[in-house]
Formats: sequence, C-alpha cells, structure tokens
Amino acid sequence: MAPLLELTGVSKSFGAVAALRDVHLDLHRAEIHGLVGENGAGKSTLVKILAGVHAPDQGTLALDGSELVLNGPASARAAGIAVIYQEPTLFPDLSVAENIFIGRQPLGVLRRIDTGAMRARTRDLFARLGVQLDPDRPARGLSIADQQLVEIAKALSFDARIVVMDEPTSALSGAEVERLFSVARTLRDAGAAVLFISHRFDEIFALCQRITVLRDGRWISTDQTDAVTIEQLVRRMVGRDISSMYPKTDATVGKARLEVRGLTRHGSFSDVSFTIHSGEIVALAGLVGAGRTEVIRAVFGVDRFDAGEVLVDGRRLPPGDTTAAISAGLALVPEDRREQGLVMEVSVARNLTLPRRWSLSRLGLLLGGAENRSARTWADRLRVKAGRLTNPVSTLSGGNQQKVVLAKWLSTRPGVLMVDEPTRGIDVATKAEVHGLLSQLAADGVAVLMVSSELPEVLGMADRVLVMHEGRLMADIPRARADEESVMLAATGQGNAS
Amino acid sequence: MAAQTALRTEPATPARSTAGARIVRRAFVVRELGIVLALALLVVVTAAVNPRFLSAQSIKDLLLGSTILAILAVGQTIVVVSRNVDLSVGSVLGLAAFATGSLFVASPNLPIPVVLLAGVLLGAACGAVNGALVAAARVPALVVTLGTLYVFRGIDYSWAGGRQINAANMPAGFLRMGSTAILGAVPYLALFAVVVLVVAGLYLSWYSSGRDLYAIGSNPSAAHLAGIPVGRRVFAAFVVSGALAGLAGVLHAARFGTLDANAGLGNELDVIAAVVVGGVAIFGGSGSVYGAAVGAVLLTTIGSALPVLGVDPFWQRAAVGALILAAIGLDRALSARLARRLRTRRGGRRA
Amino acid sequence: MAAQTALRTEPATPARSTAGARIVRRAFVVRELGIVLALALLVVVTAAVNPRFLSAQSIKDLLLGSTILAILAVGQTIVVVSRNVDLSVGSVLGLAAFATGSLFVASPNLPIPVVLLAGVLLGAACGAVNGALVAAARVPALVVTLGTLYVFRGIDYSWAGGRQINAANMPAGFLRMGSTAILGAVPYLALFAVVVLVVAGLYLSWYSSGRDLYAIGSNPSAAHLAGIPVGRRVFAAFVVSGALAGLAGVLHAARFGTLDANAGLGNELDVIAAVVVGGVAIFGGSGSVYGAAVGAVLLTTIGSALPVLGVDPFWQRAAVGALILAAIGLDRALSARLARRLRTRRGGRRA
Amino acid sequence: TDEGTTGGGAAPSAGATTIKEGLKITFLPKQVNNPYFDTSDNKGGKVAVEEFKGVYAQTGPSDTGASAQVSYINTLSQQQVDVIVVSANDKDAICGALNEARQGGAKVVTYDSDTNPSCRDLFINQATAEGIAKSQIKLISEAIGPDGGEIAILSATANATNQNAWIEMMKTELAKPENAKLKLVATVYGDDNDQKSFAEAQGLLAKYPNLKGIISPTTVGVAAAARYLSGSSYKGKVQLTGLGTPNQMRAYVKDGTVKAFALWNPADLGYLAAYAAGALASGIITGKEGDKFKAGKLGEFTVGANATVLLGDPFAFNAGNIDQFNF
Ligand SMILES: Nc1ncnc2c1ncn2[C@@H]1O[C@H](COP(=O)(O)OP(=O)(O)OP(=O)(O)O)[C@@H](O)[C@H]1O
Ligand SMILES: Nc1ncnc2c1ncn2[C@@H]1O[C@H](COP(=O)(O)OP(=O)(O)OP(=O)(O)O)[C@@H](O)[C@H]1O
Ligand SMILES: [Mg+2]
Ligand SMILES: [Mg+2]
Repeated sequence: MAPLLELTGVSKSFGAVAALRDVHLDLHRAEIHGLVGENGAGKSTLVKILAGVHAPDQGTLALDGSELVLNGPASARAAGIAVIYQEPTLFPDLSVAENIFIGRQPLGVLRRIDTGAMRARTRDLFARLGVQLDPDRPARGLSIADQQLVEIAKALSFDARIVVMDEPTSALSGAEVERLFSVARTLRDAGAAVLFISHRFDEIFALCQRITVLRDGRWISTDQTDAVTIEQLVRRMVGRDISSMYPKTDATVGKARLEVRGLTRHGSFSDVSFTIHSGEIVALAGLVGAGRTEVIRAVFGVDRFDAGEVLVDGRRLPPGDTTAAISAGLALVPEDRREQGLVMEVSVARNLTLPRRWSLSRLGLLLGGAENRSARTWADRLRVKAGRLTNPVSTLSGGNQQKVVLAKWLSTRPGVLMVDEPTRGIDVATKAEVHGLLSQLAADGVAVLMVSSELPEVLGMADRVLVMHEGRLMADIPRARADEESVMLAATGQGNAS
Repeated sequence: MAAQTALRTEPATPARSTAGARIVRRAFVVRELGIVLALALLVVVTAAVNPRFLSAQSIKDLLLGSTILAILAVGQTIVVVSRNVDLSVGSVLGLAAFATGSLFVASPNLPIPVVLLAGVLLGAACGAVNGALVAAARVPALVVTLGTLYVFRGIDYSWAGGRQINAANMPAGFLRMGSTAILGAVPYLALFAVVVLVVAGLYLSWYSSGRDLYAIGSNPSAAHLAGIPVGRRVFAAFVVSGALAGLAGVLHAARFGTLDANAGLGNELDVIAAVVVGGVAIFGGSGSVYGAAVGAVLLTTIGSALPVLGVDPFWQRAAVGALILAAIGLDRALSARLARRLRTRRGGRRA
Repeated sequence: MAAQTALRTEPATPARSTAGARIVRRAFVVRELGIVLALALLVVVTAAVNPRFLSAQSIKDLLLGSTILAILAVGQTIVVVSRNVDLSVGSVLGLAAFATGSLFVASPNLPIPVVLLAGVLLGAACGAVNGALVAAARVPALVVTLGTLYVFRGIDYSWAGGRQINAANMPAGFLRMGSTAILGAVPYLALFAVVVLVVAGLYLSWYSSGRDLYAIGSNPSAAHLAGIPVGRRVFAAFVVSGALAGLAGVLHAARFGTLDANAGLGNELDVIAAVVVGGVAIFGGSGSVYGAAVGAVLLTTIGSALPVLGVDPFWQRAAVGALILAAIGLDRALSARLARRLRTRRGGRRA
Repeated sequence: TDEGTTGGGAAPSAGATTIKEGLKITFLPKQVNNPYFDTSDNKGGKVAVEEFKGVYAQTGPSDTGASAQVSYINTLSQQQVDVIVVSANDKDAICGALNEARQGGAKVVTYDSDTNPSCRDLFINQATAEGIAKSQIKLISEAIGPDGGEIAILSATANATNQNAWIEMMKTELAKPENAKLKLVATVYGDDNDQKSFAEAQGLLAKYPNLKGIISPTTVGVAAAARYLSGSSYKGKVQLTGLGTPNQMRAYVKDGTVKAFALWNPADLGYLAAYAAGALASGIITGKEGDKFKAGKLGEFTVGANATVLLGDPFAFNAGNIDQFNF
C-alpha cells in the first residue's frame, strides 16, 4: 500500500538560503513519525510546506499515491492535514471556542453560526485532552501552555488524516504531555498519520514508531525507533558527539543575593517567599499555570504585586520598576521570546546590547564600534548562527533567536539571573551549551533562578528545587532529595516535602 | 506516571462556560450601556432645561443629523475591526454626493433607486481601490487611505471645478426623501441607517466571514495560517466601507440639496471619533457596529444639545474631545476589570 | 568548561557586520535619495518652464513655506518612530500661535526669545498631556491625540472667541523675523528648522535614549523587559512633539501676521503625509527626521510648483495623494530588494 | 431674559411707524469665532437693538459645516425669539428649520449670505456684485497707474457663490474701454485659509513676472497676500487691493504695501439688519418692494426686488482714513 503522504525531492529556499534540500519523507497510516534536527535544520519549514503556507521550489507531495498541490493553508485543511505550529497562533480577542473553530464554525439555519454546537464540541475536545478551560473566555491572557493546549484542541477538531505537531510539548509539563500522548496514540489507532517534532528524545522514543533526522536542510536518515539509540541520533543531528548532558558542577553557596518575602498578587500567587544565594542554581518547578512565570515577572518589576517585598543584596527593590531591577543586578530571560524577548526589526547586534546601552555609551552618546565589538563577543560565545550581526533578528531561526535573548542578558553580567524555560525549543547541542553556561555562571558566583517544565532539566541542573502548585510555594527540595516523585507530588499539591 | 492519574481525579472541567460567557458579554454590554447611558443623560438634562428638545421636530432633526455619520461609522467599524482604518470616507462621500447631483443634472427623471445604486457603486469602486492597495501591497491602511483621501478629493475638485449643484437641479421627490419623516419623528434617511446597522450587526456576529474580520484584526498572521483568505476579507471590508460612504454621499445630497466639491471635507476624524467613542478598539479585534452607531448619535446630540443648554458654542469641540477621553477612561476601567475577572476565575479554581 | 571549549572549535560565526551594515545603510540612503531626487526633478522641470522659479525670492519663499511643516514633521517623526502618532499638532500650533499674539497684545515690548520660549513651553505642556495619557493610560495614541485635537482646538476657540489678532498688534521686529532672509535666499525661519532638524537627527542616531525610541517602536514589550523606561521615553517624545508644535505656532504668528482660532486647522494630516512620504514607517521602528523634513519640503514645493507649471490648481490635492502612493510603492520596492539582498548574502556564506 | 413682554411681538399691527420695545432679536452668524461677524453683530446689531430697546443676543456654531446652524435655529424657535437674523452657511440646508421657525411666529432676516428667498422674510445685502466689482477695479487701476498691466485675482473657495458673482462682474468691468490696459491673467483660490492664500499669492508672482497687481476680494486672502508682499522683494512694485478689514490691513497700509482697499462697514451691516428686523417685527414693513423704514443713524432705506435691502457702495480705506476705524 502506498504511504498516506509522501514527499519526494522537496527543496525550499528563501532567497539563497536553502532551508530544505531534496528531502524525502513518507508518513504511513496508523503511524507516529518523529522528526528531529538541530535549530534551523528545516523542520518548521517542512511543516509549513505540509500546511500549504510555503510552496516547495522543487519536489512533489503525494496523498494516497496521487499528486497533491497545496495553494494555501485552506487547501491543506481540505486535504485533511491539521497542523500545530511551533509558535501559538491564537486570536486574543476571540473566545477559546471560536479560536478552535474559526473559519469552519458549525452552521445552523441560513448558514448562521451555531454557537451552542461550537461550545459543546469545544467542551468535548477539552474533555478528551483533560483541559480545564472555559470555552467562552477570550484567549487573551492565556499562559503559553494553555495556548499550546488550545492549539492541540484545534488540530484535533479537524478529524484530520494527517496531524503535524511542531514542538507541541515545548511549553507543557508532564501531565499535559502524557495526555497529549494518549490523544496522539488514539489518533494513530484510528488510522491517522502523526508527524511529531520535538527536541526531547524521551518523548520521541516513547511515542514514535519511526524517526527521521534532518541536518542543514538535508534528509539524513529514517529508522525504526528500536533500531537507533539516542547517541546515534544526536551524532546524526549535529555531526559529532555531545560530551555531557547536564554539566552541573558543584558550586560553593555564598551569601543571599535575592530574597522574596510574602509576595502576593491577587488571583495569581500568594505568599511566595524564598531566598537564592550566590553560586546556586534554584529551579522553580510546577505544573502548567502554577504561576511561576508570574512570580518572576513580578520580582523583576514587569508586573505589579499586591503585597510582599523583593530584596537584592539586602536592599529593597522599588516595585514595578524594571530599570531599578536591572541596575540592582537582576536579569530576566522571558519565556515568550518573540513577544517579549526581541526587537524583531532591529539588528542582532542592537538586540544583544539593548540592556547595556548605558554602559556602552559615553555621556549618552552611543558609538557603533563598542556596540558591535561587544555584540560579536557574545554572539560567538553562544554560537549564534546569524548571517550578519546587523541583520534584523527576525531572520534567525527560532532556536537562534532564543540564544540571542540569552546572550543579551548574560552580557549584563547579572548578579541574579532568572531564566524562564531557558531551553524551550532549543536543540540538544545548544541545550547542553546553555546548561554549561548556567553552571559556569553559578560557579562564578551568580545566583540563578530557573523556571523549567522539563523534569530532567530540573533534576539535572538544580541545587534546590522550589515547587509551586496553584499559586503557592509547596516545597523546597535540596538536590540530594529531589527526584521525579517528590517533585511531582508537590507539584500536584499532594506531598508537603518540607 | 502515578502523579498524573492522580491529577485526573480532579473534577473534570465543570460547566463554567456560561459564567465565562457571561463575564465577557457583560463587559461588552457595560461598554455599550455606558455610552447609551451617557446619551440618555444628555437628552434628559437637555430636555429638563428645555422640554421642546424632545419635540417631534427636534427628535427628527437629531436623527437626521446622526444618519450620515452613523452610516459612515458602521462602515468604518467593519474596517477598523480588521485592524485597518479608512481615512478616505469623507472624500468618497464628497465624490458620491457630487456624482448624485451630476446624474440628476444630466437626466433629471432618473428614479431614486438608480441614483442610490450609482452612488453605492461609485463608493464601492473607491473602496476597491483602497482595498486592493492595502491587501495586495500590504501597506498600512492609514497610509494608503491618507493617500486616497487626497486623490479622491482631488478628483472631486477637478470634476466639480468651481461648479455648484443646487436644490433646483434635483427632483423634488429626492429632496423630500432627505427631509420628510414617517411616524412623525422618524425621518426616511434614518431608516437607511437602521437597515444598514442591523444588517451589518447581524453579519458581523452571525456569519463566519464576519467573524473572520475579528480574527484578522486580532492576529493577522494567525488568521492567514488558519486558512482565512485575509486579503479577500480585508478587500471586502474596504469595499463595504466605500459603498456605505457612497450611500452616505447620496443621502448627503438628498439632505442638503446644495453640492460642491467640499461635501464631507474633514469628516474622517469625526467618523473615527464616533467609532472610538462607541467602544471599537482602534487596533482591531473587538467592538460592535451598534456601539459605533450610538457613538455617532451621541456626537451629533452633543452638537445639538450644547446650544440648548446655553453652553458657549466655542466649547462644542472641547466637549467632543472630552467625550473621546472619557470613552478611553471607560474602556480602560472595563478591560482592567475584565482581565482581573479572568485571572480570578482561574485563581478560584486553585484556591 | 569542557563542553564549551569543545563546541568552540567549530568555526565561530564570522560576524562581518560592516558589509551587512553597509547594505542596510545604503537602503536607507536610497530611500532618502529617492525623495531628494523627486524633489530635484520637480524643481528642475518647474525651473525649465519658468526660470523665475529659481530666483532668490522664489527659493526664499519655498524655504519659508516649508519651515513650519518641516518642524512639525520632525516632531511627528520622533513620535511615530516610537509606534505612536500625534494628531493634535495642528491644534497645539493654533493654540501657541494665538498665545503669541495675545502675549504681544498684553505687552508689546516683550523680547522675541521670551515669546519663543513661552510658545515652546505651552506646546510642551500640551504634549505632556498627550504623553501622560498615552504612557499612563496605555491607550493608543491615535485615540488620545484625536481627543486632545478636539480639546485643544476647543480651548483655542473659547479663548479667541471671535477675536482676531493682526499684524498691527505685533512688533515689527517679530514680523521681520518671519519674512526676512540672511544670505539672500535663506530666511531666518528656515534656520530654526535646520537647527531643530540637526539636533533631532543627531539625538535619534547618536544617543541611547534616542535609540530607545526605535526599540520601543519595534517591540514595546521587549523594550520594557530590556529595562528601557518605555513610559518615560514615550512621554518625552510627546513633550518634544508638542514643544516643536508650540515653536511652529510662534513661527506661524511671525510669518502670517494674522491670527485667529483657526490657525493650523487640519494640519495634522499634512504633517503625517510629509512623514510618510519621507519614508518613516507609520508603525514605528524605522525612518529618519531628515527624510521627514525632505518630505515636508517636497509637499510644499508641489504646492508652489503646480501653479507655475500651469497645472489646474484643483489637481494639487490629487498630486499630494499620488505622491503618498508613490512613496508607498518606493518603500515596497526597496524593502523587497533589501530583503533579497540580505538573503543572498546569507546564502552565499552557507553555500 | 423677560418672557412676558414679548408675546405679541410676532403679530404686528399693520401700518405701525415705530419699532416696538422688548423685541427679542438674535443674530446667528455663520461662525461665532470670526472677527467679521463679531463686528457686525456685537458692534453693529447690538447697538441698534439697544437703541430701540430690544433684547439682543448672538449665538451660533464654531464651525461652518453646512448643517451646523440647524440646531441653533431650532433652539431659537423653541425660545420664541421674535426675529432670527442669520447669515446662512448653506443656501438650502437650513431652509427647513427656518420655515419651521417662521411657522412658529418668528421673522427671519438674512444678512451677509442669503438663503433661498422662500425661507426668509428679508435679505440685507451688504453690496451688489456690481458695486464691489466696480470699486475693486477702480482701486487696482488707481494703484497701478495709467500704464496698466497684468493683474490676477486671489479668491476664496472655488465654489463660493458670491465670490464667483463678483469675479464675473469684474470681468465685465475689465471689458470696458476705460480699463483696456488692465489684463486679467489668472484667478486662483486660497480657500479662505491663511497658508493656502499665502502660497497662492507666492505662486502668482513666481508664475507671472510681469504681474502688476492682485485683487483679493476676501478678507483672509487680502491679508495673506499683503503679508507676503510686505516681506518680499515685490513690495511696492506689485499692487494689491481687495476686501479687508482696517485692523487686519493697518500694518500693510502704513508700510506702503497696500495703497487702498475696500469693504462695507460690517458694523453698519449688522446695524441695518437689526433695524430691518425691528421694522419687520413691528409691522412697519412686510418685505414687499417699495417698503421704506428708518435705520437710526444710517437714514432711510427702501426694500428692493426679492425682498432685499441694499446697504450701499463699499467704502475705500487708505492711509488717510484708516485710523478712524477699529474693526
Ligand atoms: N520566512 C523565512 N524567510 C527567510 N528564512 C527563513 C524563513 N523561514 C525559515 N528560514 C530559514 O530557514 C532555515 C530553517 O528554519 P526552520 O524554522 O525550518 O528551522 P527549525 O528546524 O524549525 O528550527 P527550530 O528548532 O529552531 O525551530 C533557518 O535558517 C531559517 O532562518
Ligand atoms: N498577562 C496575563 N493576563 C491574564 N492572565 C495571565 C497572564 N499571564 C498569565 N496569566 C494566567 O496566570 C496563570 C499563571 O500563569 P504562569 O504563566 O505564571 O504559569 P507558569 O507556572 O509559568 O506556567 P507556564 O508553564 O505556562 O509558564 C495562568 O493561568 C495564566 O493563564
Ligand atoms: Mg522550528
Ligand atoms: Mg511560565
């Protein structure tokens, strides 16, 4: 039997950038197919070709053995292809239900939209995913994880024959991931083909029957899952070995740098207190929506809080003042790099030096030389793959954008570094590098607070694990006692480990 | 994992949907209610000062005065909701009004529906120019329609030259349409506005292509990915706005009877003011045509009420400005409350 | 760290910033060159038709005519670059112009610098109102300044009442400032514009707080997280725009000599047209004050050249509109080329 | 104001000879923030109304939108004023409202700018097109001197009915043999906007090197042109005249830019309109041709065809007499 969907000799260039070169891929019925590759390998480009967003320069698509020409997202949908994009694509002003059904709402008399049916179907979808979201609330204000869940519901709603998932789990934590998996398996068992992209190998191996590797836009290999090992895959992806996964060095814990006392923001989190010392990496773990992002945003002064105080090196920070936070030595790498981390139209160099404008200027006068030199140093240190540092940062791949955000903040040489999902959407090589960097920083005496939904990362990197559950700090677990079970128990609000 | 099955034991999502819908809906209702209340307050206070402000004649004048602005505001809302703006409406109105006059000069016995259709088609053609430039060239609508504002007005100027078309050149039946009322106080012209308003309102909330406009205004690139034909919808929105401006031009001719190249000059800012006062978000995604229409009535009523209230006429403009700023304040307060509510609701689940 | 040094052995990304910078810079230069060329073409053609178009008097007139629009365009650019817009400039100009006249009526011997300062301060105060509302209430500037457009004009109306202030009420020295030239063809007023232009240009490109405005315009929330005091910068941008509109008001008084409450009415769209023609992106993040100033000169020159060329004056507006649309086309073409070039260079490295 | 005294004002007894006291007369100009109307209403109309012991008021819109006056007219008819003295922004747009007011018992007198004759009782014409055209041509020809030369007209808007009528009459006037040496080369429009008028004046001089004179029959245009000429190298070489107010033009008459310009006296116009209003409301006149009435210091006037009263010929202001005027 012919594969359900077959790509043959597909190439795609943006100008002279060859994002894909002569790629072959076949998806079978009742199969979950993994796709892995470094940042910028061309995975999302492949997804967009399947979605009808980009037309391939060369090569063909075949559905059920007959040629398929897609001229737009609508025709991909018509062909039974549903896509979860890497970046959430929601409409903040519309209700969650409308977000799921936009453009193909159930219609009633006179082709009028049947809102009742739409709401009921949304509720069914959410029940399948075990999501607790109100179908009528607007999408505005959803956390990234919730947004991702809505995207998944949207893809499910198609009853598609082919479901493409571009890093759907990058914002999800254990419980949601597990639910997504069971949904994906149900889809597979019903005969659909699923293309699953992730940088997390445990997920790939747990879910997929076959795995395809892309490198630099080229097809490298496709294997049965049980025929390859992680090491082999990594070598194919990066073309070399990665020395160590979690290069955590033991650091000497120094004096308290950041103290948070009784921090409360009504409706988001309450009475959060913790202390971070120089030289330690503290992970802030919890389930999606536990309020971790909101806590560190409040600490940094992005959002206001209702009660409590934040002290850096014993001095109280004025609330709601990011400038003061930065000059006190705080840095925040946000989780949503597109929205909050980067100035897209501005050059990579400018982005890299943005928080340090003052130190790089003389009497407020910015001179290009110092700016560019410093930018180059940091771009090299994090191996940012950028054509020119003067190109707009929007021309970089997702992972490289993340590196720019990270470099930008590392370059301020902060005393306290807060990173929110630092390796979200980052490939395995860079991930190790980021981990190494964090470890190095801690060794240099920086206090690091890391929000992460990836349990291995939390357990591998943290000297201490703080666990939040529904806006409250539930546990403070030292490295020695931290394991999957203790963290999960606290995260679900069951164990009171400390 | 054990922990996860444990999680599952939590009560599955309870049917809070109605509550969420209620909050959001209430916020919108409050928004539109706010401006309806402001309007009611203005009318009541003015009528208390001078009861004749509520006479049939006076109400008729108010409705007549609001009609044209309201029709333009409905068209503008359709465009604004899709994160665009149409600055050229005043010029299109002027062009259509002058075309109406010229048609009657050329053949005085033309039936009124034909002239209405001609005006609407001319407006739609202007709108198509705007829409094509915005959708194809992907240039901000503010810039495109600023350009066509000048171009359409320039065409109007050079067509009209120094000419003026007067009431004597137009058939009496047509002019009567512009000034008579049915049922005592409801002028014919206002019926046009009501029909336009209801059709547009239902379209925007009941029909899939209407909802598409909100989606586009909310997140244009996501709309594209969702398979919405963004270009076509935006184009259509501009065509509709142009067509309504054309209709408004014909009605302008019927109402004022005197036409030169300056009809509707500078109207664009008043229209946008009405839309904003009516609670339509200027960067798209939310707002209703009903709000915009009430906004238009409110702005017109202020103009009529101030002299009755004995307020120095110099303050009229300042009052319009103050109203816009008040609308801003109201929007702020409401959206802050909405955001807080949404947060608390989730919080409620956890507490 | 072992991992890092191991990774470092890969060829580090070669940051050839200079070549890339050159391309980008060239694109901007081309953008501004385009409009300078259009201006040159217009002047040359007009002068060929009528050589007196290049007489000292005529050049002086051109420069005089552009001064006020250019100053407003510089202020507007500062605001637009930060993804805002200031619609109230025409009203602020009117208010400052009338204030100037009133000051001279009250004390005819006031030294000119004092009056200039008063106008600038009044404008800055108006700008502060705009800035505070935009920055604190976080409302789209389009809406806020539409509101204050009406409010400031309303204040102007009720202050001026029906009064008019005439040339006879103002000192001769002040009026001379508005009409005399140094070096033959360079009017005093134009010197103000040049100083404003150069100071603003250097500030925006050399100073970090100037650069902040571009960052804010590009991505406000990223700018906020980067520790840029977004509110304060936006506030300052509005204050500067207001102050420049105030200065323009004083110069308006010196130039026209006759003042009533209508000075500068409707100017806002012309100013935005100049800025757009000058290549400033209407949604912020890019553009230069030089471009905007040349845009202002071009628009003014069109107004003077068309009559000389014997073009029906009715077409003047249409010409301005066509110019805006042409500017759009040019921007499209250039940015497409820029994108292509950047990609080609990238590809070259990879291949 | 006193409500009680006015009840009978609307029902005049035929053949009365004196104006009744206590008449409520309200001026409704095109625009209240306009110095011209400020003078005509508050310096002319008000004086007259107080002379015959009426109750004077002025109200009106702050912009000249075609329909802006409608709600003011409605308010006035609700307030039962005896006479509305109005300068129409639009010939037809206010007709309906005016007729409603007349049905309610008010009299309507138009001044400065007329409506359709069917919507008012009387029109006070400030000057005939012919009178204005004659005086303008006379002034420019005197200023340029016997050799004549090229002249141009700087008008208000291209659509302004009165401007266009005056321009037509000026052309007729120029066709006469005594003006053979004056050649009209261009008519441009400054839209009654300072900046536009200024630019148009500038354009005229750039385009016509041999231009000897400019006529600007609009107050905004003449002031802008004067301002331009006074600061340019054309001062004294290119002559300017037009319709302007003494205050506006004082500086330019004194510095030699302008030798003479004309205008009816707006205060007299308002004064006459007020007396005509009083006479109408008191039944002294009805608006038919040949009716006569006394207008205080201005003397006796006769109603002409189409229920129109003519103020007289425009008055020429020059360096010798300008200081006697302040409006
Ligand atoms: N629209 C575009 N214009 C120009 N270049 C593009 C565009 N989209 C992608 N690219 C380039 O194509 C290459 C492949 O990008 P792609 O997004 O497919 O990578 P990816 O494998 O999904 O990476 P990641 O893991 O970081 O998401 C990158 O070099 C990227 O910069
Ligand atoms: N700007 C906002 N407006 C309204 N609600 C918000 C906003 N940001 C977050 N929330 C809500 O607050 C709750 C906590 O979100 P937060 O992002 O802090 O969680 P988190 O623990 O960081 O989870 P995640 O894994 O998604 O980052 C979520 O329910 C989210 O919907
Ligand atoms: Mg990707
Ligand atoms: Mg988070």
